[in-house]
Formats: sequence, structure tokens, C-alpha cells
Amino acid sequence: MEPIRIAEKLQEQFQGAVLGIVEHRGQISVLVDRDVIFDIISFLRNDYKMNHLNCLCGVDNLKRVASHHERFEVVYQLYSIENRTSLRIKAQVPESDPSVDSITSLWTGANWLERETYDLVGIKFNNHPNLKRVLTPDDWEGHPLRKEYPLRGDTEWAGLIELKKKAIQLQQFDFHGAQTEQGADSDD
Amino acid sequence: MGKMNNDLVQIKDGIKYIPGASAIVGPLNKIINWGRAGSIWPATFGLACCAIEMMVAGAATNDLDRFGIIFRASPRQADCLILAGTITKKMAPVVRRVYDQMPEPRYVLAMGSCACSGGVFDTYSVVQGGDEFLPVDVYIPGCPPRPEALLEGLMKLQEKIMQEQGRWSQFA
Amino acid sequence: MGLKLNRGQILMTETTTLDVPVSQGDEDKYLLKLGPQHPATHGVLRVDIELDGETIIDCDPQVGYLHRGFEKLAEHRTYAQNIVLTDRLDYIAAMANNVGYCEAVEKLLAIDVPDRAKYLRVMVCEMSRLTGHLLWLATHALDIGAMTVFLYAFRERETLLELFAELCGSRLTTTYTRLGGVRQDVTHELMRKLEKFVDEFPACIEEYETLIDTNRIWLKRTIGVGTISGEKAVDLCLTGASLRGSGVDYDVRKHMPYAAYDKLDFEIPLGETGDTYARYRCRMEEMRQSNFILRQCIEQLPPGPIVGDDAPDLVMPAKPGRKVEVDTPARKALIKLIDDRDVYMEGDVYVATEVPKGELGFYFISDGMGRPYRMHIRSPSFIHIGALATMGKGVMVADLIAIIGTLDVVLGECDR
Amino acid sequence: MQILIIILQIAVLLAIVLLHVAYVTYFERKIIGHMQVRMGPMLVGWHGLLQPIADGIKSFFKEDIIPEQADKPLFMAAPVICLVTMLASLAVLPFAKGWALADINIGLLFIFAMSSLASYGVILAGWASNSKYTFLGGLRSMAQVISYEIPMGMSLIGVMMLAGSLNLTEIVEAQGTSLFSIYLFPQIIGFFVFFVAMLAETNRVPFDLPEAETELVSGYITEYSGMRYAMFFMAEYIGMMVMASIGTVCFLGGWNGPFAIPFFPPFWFILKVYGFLFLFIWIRATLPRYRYDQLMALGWKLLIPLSLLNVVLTGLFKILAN
Repeated sequence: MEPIRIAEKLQEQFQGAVLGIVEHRGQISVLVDRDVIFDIISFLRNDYKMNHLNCLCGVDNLKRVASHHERFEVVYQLYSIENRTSLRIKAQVPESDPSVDSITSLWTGANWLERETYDLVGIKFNNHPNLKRVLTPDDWEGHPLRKEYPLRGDTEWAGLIELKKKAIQLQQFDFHGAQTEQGADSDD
Repeated sequence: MGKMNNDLVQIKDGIKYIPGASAIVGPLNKIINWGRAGSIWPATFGLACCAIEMMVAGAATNDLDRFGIIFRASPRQADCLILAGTITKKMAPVVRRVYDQMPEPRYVLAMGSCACSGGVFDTYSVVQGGDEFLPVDVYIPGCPPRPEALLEGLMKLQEKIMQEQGRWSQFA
Repeated sequence: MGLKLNRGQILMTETTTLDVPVSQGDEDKYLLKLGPQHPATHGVLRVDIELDGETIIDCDPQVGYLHRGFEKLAEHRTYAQNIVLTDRLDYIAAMANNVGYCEAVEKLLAIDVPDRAKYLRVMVCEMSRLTGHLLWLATHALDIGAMTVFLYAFRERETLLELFAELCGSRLTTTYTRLGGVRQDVTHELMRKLEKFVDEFPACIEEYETLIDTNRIWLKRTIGVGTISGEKAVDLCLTGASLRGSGVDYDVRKHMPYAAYDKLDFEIPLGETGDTYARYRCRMEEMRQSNFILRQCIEQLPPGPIVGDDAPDLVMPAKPGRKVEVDTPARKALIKLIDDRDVYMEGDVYVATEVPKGELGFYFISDGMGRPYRMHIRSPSFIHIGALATMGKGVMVADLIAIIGTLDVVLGECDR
Repeated sequence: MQILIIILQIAVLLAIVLLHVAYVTYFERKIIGHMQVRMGPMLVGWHGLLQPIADGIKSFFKEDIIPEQADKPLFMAAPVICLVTMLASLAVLPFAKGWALADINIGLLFIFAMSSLASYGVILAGWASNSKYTFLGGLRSMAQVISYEIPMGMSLIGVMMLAGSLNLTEIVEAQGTSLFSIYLFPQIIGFFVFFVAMLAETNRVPFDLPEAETELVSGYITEYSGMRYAMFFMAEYIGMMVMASIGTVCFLGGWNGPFAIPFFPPFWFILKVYGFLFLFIWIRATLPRYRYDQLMALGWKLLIPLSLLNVVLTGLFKILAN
């Protein structure tokens, strides 16, 4: 079945929740409301055999020039291995409450992808079994892929500051040539 | 060695000299340095891309074993830490920990531009060079350096070891 | 002595999340943190495992030790500049990443690629698939304890890397493709060498197989280890040989053909049992198929240009003799082009390619500027390591090592 | 005077054995190197001949780290236990007729006792280091030694029955009447069991689980550095040589050969031991590693029944022969 037909079917099935259908270079994206995202994806998975989750990622729309709906987006790229059709679903997530329903019950593999999205973009996933940071350290501040986050980071990670302090402390035990070696001996 | 302190002859300010010691210390230094230079055991510790070239250097074509260099899995038995790849902030404490676990004398080679200076990754999560928290002995440029460049770096390290004086950690 | 004690004291105050000594741990649980410095974790993977004797009760992989901020960095560089970053993703098969990236950007910007460049792309893709699989074979065998295979596989890999060096000047970080084509044409010399390699390589595969395939210990260590059914593999979002080992026919080269794959004749080997041995067989067969594709490429390579005419002027070799200097008219045109809204239309695409590890997807959002607004990389290794948490439960420590090996992960791609 | 001579003998034996240890490592690297299409040590001395010396010097002058959390006395004792027990078992080996430091009546038992004691060193090392990898390595080693001592002892019962003695010299002499004057053919099952158990006892591939590099980093020696590590290393290689010597004495006719070599009676003995060592190295270059449960299954389900069968068959053979 053509992806555009599936998208139209979605519009029929979930009236009001589908905010728009966009085509670019032959690829169909469906913009949807975040409240129905779990229903839409399980509908596609069960009724259209979209059984392969290609990609799941979060997008920050803050600096996007052209039209967009909300501050954040979660993008789901689905593929049907049997029918060889693909479809992209984009859930709109408002800035005030950046959270979406988790789809880990549909794909176990989505677990880590959602954790990554939480880590880098800061979108929370409801009902996620283990939502914690995955790529950055646990005590990292900020979400790097948000547009206001500078490329080189704004604050230094506490772990690195501590490490550098310790490295300076340990410097006295390093070997500095024969002179200091004798000096160290005489301490004994 | 502590007892000998009374017999030291002062040549200059801060430089003392044990009379007659050089006859023993000199050759001993040479022998120890030769032993160390001839059997540098690096820790098996690959960080990123350069680790692949490090593996190639250990494989049949270049064969580090010719120089007496074999990789040891445990840092306790290693002499040399090859920083083969990008050091991220999350990884930096681990790298330092591995270095701290190594026994003296220990050496650090920064392999590749990421370990030397951060390379192309001037981002929020990359440490800009291994020398920010480690005393690096030899820098090997390249992205990644060819295995031959790693060999060159290791030979430079051998030269450096051969020039050392009195680094006998056992008695320090 | 006083000094030594101090050093120990400073070290003991560490607050990192690394291993605690046995005597300080919980008595009922034996928690072992495998990695990040561990010979079998292929770089900087850390796996926290909870043990009951030798059996793993709980397995929690930790990644991010090589997180370099690729996606953030890519937003600050132009499309052409980002090609160089993709080398450092899956550094074992950099060529395949280059091709994947360029295919995606060409789709986004609607750039045509001439036929010769398409064939050359397939050629380097398959060569890098061979290097990737050879490295996988080497390390997988080493993990299981057979160390000689490692050196044999590296011997052939070295030939390929030298061919890469001849083609583009670098062994690992190739940056071979350009938007709209490839960097450099092949020489007759190189084709002759490649042909020689293609002739000799099947014998090499047989050599590896004689070393391990009939070995009873190898069979015991791989058959029935890390078994996943086809449905479970799809549920875990596995791709590549890890998925095909379970009998699911999904290969991007056949499903969504890119470059010249639709004109070439090759088969997708499928496993049945879904265990480590099936995946091993799959990859060995894939190497044979790659070799077959390489032979076809050599025979069918069409003449013609290697860069398309309508490619944006970001392609360096397109017009010979052009110099890129600051403040020249050409440079100004280039800068103007970077912000040209006709070339960089607003929109988004997702393009997947088949790299040795599995499906490598690039998701681009363009907002009309010369730099990607958002670049997301669907890296197979990241998802495979996520699957390790499920696959690693209930097996023995030695099996976990075999499973890490068989999933064929590379941490540069996983952490990005 | 007698004591002085014995001390001199011990010193000479130690020197020769330690030199052998050094050069077994050299030849191991060389042979494995050539099997893996590379060269092995080449640059330290002529064709790398001084490599073991350089390694030794470096290890001796390396810092000796005792981890803060370790049980210090046991940590220090473990390598000594390993090395001393291995060296002690050298005392009863007959290198040629009359060339044994202590030709005692229970030579075979003594060697078993010593090799069991050496495993204490391994277990203590694993426990005292207070690190998780070493602990697992120690546990594996303990289980492995218990499982493989039994088939190894039983495989030699056949030899004892045929020779009617536990004295190693007498075992060699008793083989004179056998086919080719070796016990290999009448005791072929016993030899097979012994050979497998020997690999397991010495922690060599494919049974190197206690120090499996890709699983447990370096197993029980993970926390040892410098000279203490070198002591474990020496103990392992002496263990290999002792096991090879038992194999030679019990199955291959010890110092007996096709013809006698004047002035140097241990010639054939040493040649056979070298043969065994080569096999050790060859296997290391070729085979993957067993898994823990497979190792146990092999020991208890295959080797022990086989060795029992061997005892029964040897008994029947003796009855029929008489």
C-alpha cells in the first residue's frame, strides 16, 4: 500500500489528532498530536505490519525558520519489512510539558532510543521502565541537542573539575629526574 | 641509600654527588634502561579509531612483538599507556584510573590528534587533549596515525627511556 | 614510604562509579563492572553484570564513554564539511558511512550522481564491508580464545586498507565520497590489485573456516549461544547480520536499493537458528557475496565522469584547476551558495544504508540553510548494545563475551 | 660435605630450570609468532635472544604495588607458595638414571601433593587481592583443579599398576619390557586422559579459564605487578615443565631412547620434555577456550569414566598376562 494512502487512512481514523501530512522528496511525514501517539503507532504496527522501527529521535524546533507547530518533536520512522513501505510520524510536544507516551511495550528496542532522546533533547517518556541518561554522565547538566545549548557546553562537568584537581595533587609523586628522586630518598 | 647522604659532596647549589657511585650507578642505569626499553608492555586499552591502527600495529604486518612489545590486559602489569583515540569527559576519570593503577615507571603515549589536542571534536563532551590530566611522554600526530607512526612513537619512547637517570622505583 | 601512603590515600578518595572491592560489596550480590577498560568490550563499552556463580542474573550495558557530540557538531558545519565526521562513526568501515551520509544528503538536496560514481560507491562499500567483517571475525575469534584467526584476518584486511590508501590517501578515515560523486577516480593499477585480491580472497575465507569451522570447541562455544527468534530480533530493532541470522529477510541493499545495488546480482544469506553460530555463518557468506559484488563492479564499471554536473559547487574536484582562496569570486560564490534557499529546500528525509553492522540511517532536517538543522544518526551498534541487556540475561560470563562479539558493535558509532 | 654437594646440585638445577623458564617464554613467542605469520621478538639481541633477560630486568625494577584493600600477608605469600611448591616438585624428577635430587619411593604422590599445594597459591592470590576479577579467577581455578586432579591421578593408576611402584626411577625402568620400551601404547587411554588433564592443571589453552584474558582480564594475577607477577609467571612455566616431565617419565620411557648418548644421559628425557612443551605452545596457537560448564562436563562426564575404564582394562590385562 502506498504510504500516502496509509497517511490518509490515519487521518480518517484519528480525526482531529492528525495535524498535517507533508511530503518531501517522496517521503511522507504525518504530524500528529502527542496524546494519541501510542494508539497511532500500535495501529500502524498491527494493521499495516509496520513492524520495524527504523529511527526514533527528538527535535528542537526553537530556531526553525519555517512553519512548525510546537517547540519539540519526536520523530518515529516506521518500516514494514513485508510490504516494504515506510512512514514517518512526528509527534508535536509542547515546551510547557515535554513528555510523550513511551512505545517500549511495542518495541523493546525503543527503550534505548527513548533514553537517548531524553538524554540529548530532554523529552520525557511516560511509562518508560528505565528513563535515565545514557550517553552523558548521570550528573550532567543540560540537554546538549537543545538549540540554546552552546556547542562547547556552558558549564564544566563536575567530574572533570574533580579529576583535574586530583591530577594536580598526584603530580608530586611523578618522576621529575634524578634530582627529586634523591630528595625523595632522603625523606625516608 | 639513605645512609649515604652524609658522604655527599656538594658540587653546586642543590646538586649533590656521591663519590665513586658513578662507577656502579652508570652501568646499572644503562642495564636497567636497556631492559625497560626492550620490553615495553602497553595496556590493552583502545579508546576509538586509533585503537584499530594500534591493533594493526600489533598484527602480522608490523608486529610489535619484534620490539618485545606485547599488550597486557591488566594495567598492573603494563608499563605504558597508549591513549589511542578521543578522550571524552565521561571517559577521562577512567583513563586516569587506569594510569594510577599502573606501577612506576610508567609512560603515556598520546596517539592521534584527538588524544593530543582534541582533534576535530571541539564539543561539549570531549577533553581537549590527554595532557590536561595526564603527563604525556610522546605525542604522535595523525588522524589516525599509520601503524608506522605508532612504531616511530614507541621508538621515541625507547630513546627517552635510554636517557633516564636513576629511576629505580623499587628503592624510591 | 610516607609518600606512597599518601598516593594511596588520594586514590582511595575517588568518587567515580568504578568497581568496589569484594569485601565492601553486598554479600548476596556479586556485581561485576566489565569495562570500560576490558579486553573484550571492543573499546569502551561497560557492562554492569550481577552474578550468581558464573551465571548472569542481570545485565546492564553502559555506553557514552565515546560520546563526542556528533549530532551537535554537525549542526555547526556545512553539509560538505560533515563528510569528514562520518569517517569517525564506524571507523572500521568508514567508506560505508561516507556513502550513507552522501546518499542521504543527495536525497535531501536532490542531487544526481553519475553511473560511474555509483559503481565506485558500491565498490568501496563492499570493500569496507569486507574490512568490517574481517575485523569482526578477528575479534570474535579472539574473544572466544582462538588467537591465530585474528592475525590471519588482519593480513587480508591490511591489503584492503592499503587499497583504500591508494584510492584516497588514508587507510581508516577515508572521506572518499563527495556530494554528487566521489573524490577520485580509480587507476588501472588499483583495479589490477583489486582484481588480484578478489581472485585470492575466497581461498582466504576457506582458510579461516578450516581453522575454526570444524573445531569442536568453537562449535560448542557458538551453537545455541545467544539465541534470538525472528520476532524477538525485530522487537529488539536489530538489523544487519544479527537480524538475518534469525531468518528475517531484511537488507537495505535489497529493500531500499541505493547507489548501483539494483543493477547488481547478489544474494542475502539468511540463518535459521538465530544463535551465534548462525550469525557467524551469515557473515562468512556475506563476505563471499561481497567478493562476488566486487567482481561484478570490476567487470561492469561504466566510463564517464565521477561527479555530476548539477552537483552544488561544494564538490572540490568538479572543476579542475579551481582554487579555493579567501575573497576570490569563486569563494564568494561558495559562501553565497551555502545560504542558497533554492538548493537547500526546507524539508526532512530519512535515508538508510546497509553498513557491515546493520542499518545505518541518517535523518536530516533542513530549514533552508547550508547547514543541517538537525542530523540524527540511527546507529545499529547503539541499538544492538541496547539489545544486549535482554540477550545477556541468564547466560554465563563467557557467553556474554561471545554475545558482545557476535552483535558486532563498534563504540564510535554507538556513542556518536 | 654431603650437604654442600646437595646444595650445589640444587643450585645448578635451579639455574638450569630458571634459564629454561626464560627461554620457554622466548620460544613460545617465537613459535606462536611464526604460526601467526609474524616474526616474534627480533630486535633485543640477535633474533631477540636477549628478550627474556630484558623482561626479567624490567620486572625486577618495577614498582611493587600492593592494593590498599588487599589482605597484605596473604597477598605477598601467594606467589611464593606457587613458586616454591613448583620448585620443590622438581626434586624428585629423575632426569637420567641416578640423576634425581631425591629418589624417594612416593615420587609420583609427592608431585601430586605439590601441584595441589600450588593451587592454594592461586586461590589465595585470587582471594587476597580483593578484586572481582581475581576472585572469579581464583574460584574458577579451584573448581578446575578439583575436577582435573581426579582424572589425572586415576589416569596414572594404570601406570602404577603396570610398574608396581610409585618411584619415578622404577617406573621408567619398568617400561623397558614394554612395546618400544614405553607405556604409551598399553596405556593409550590413560595417556589421553593425562594429556587433557595436564593442560587443565597448568591452566593452558583451551583450559585457561582462571586467567582468561578476554573474560577476566588476567584472572587471579590481575592485581599483581612487577616481580610478584613474574613469580607467578615462572611458577606457571615450571608447572608446565613438571607436567611434561611426568608425562615423559610415566608414558614415554623417561631417559630411555633408541640408542644411548654418551656423556649426557638426560638427552632423550630433555628432548621428550621439549616435545611436550612444543605441543603446549602449538595448542595455544590453535584452539579457542572452553566455557566453564563445558570444562566441568568434560572433566566429570568424560575424563573420569575414561580413566576408571582404563584402570579396569589395565587390571584385566595384568590378570590375563599373569
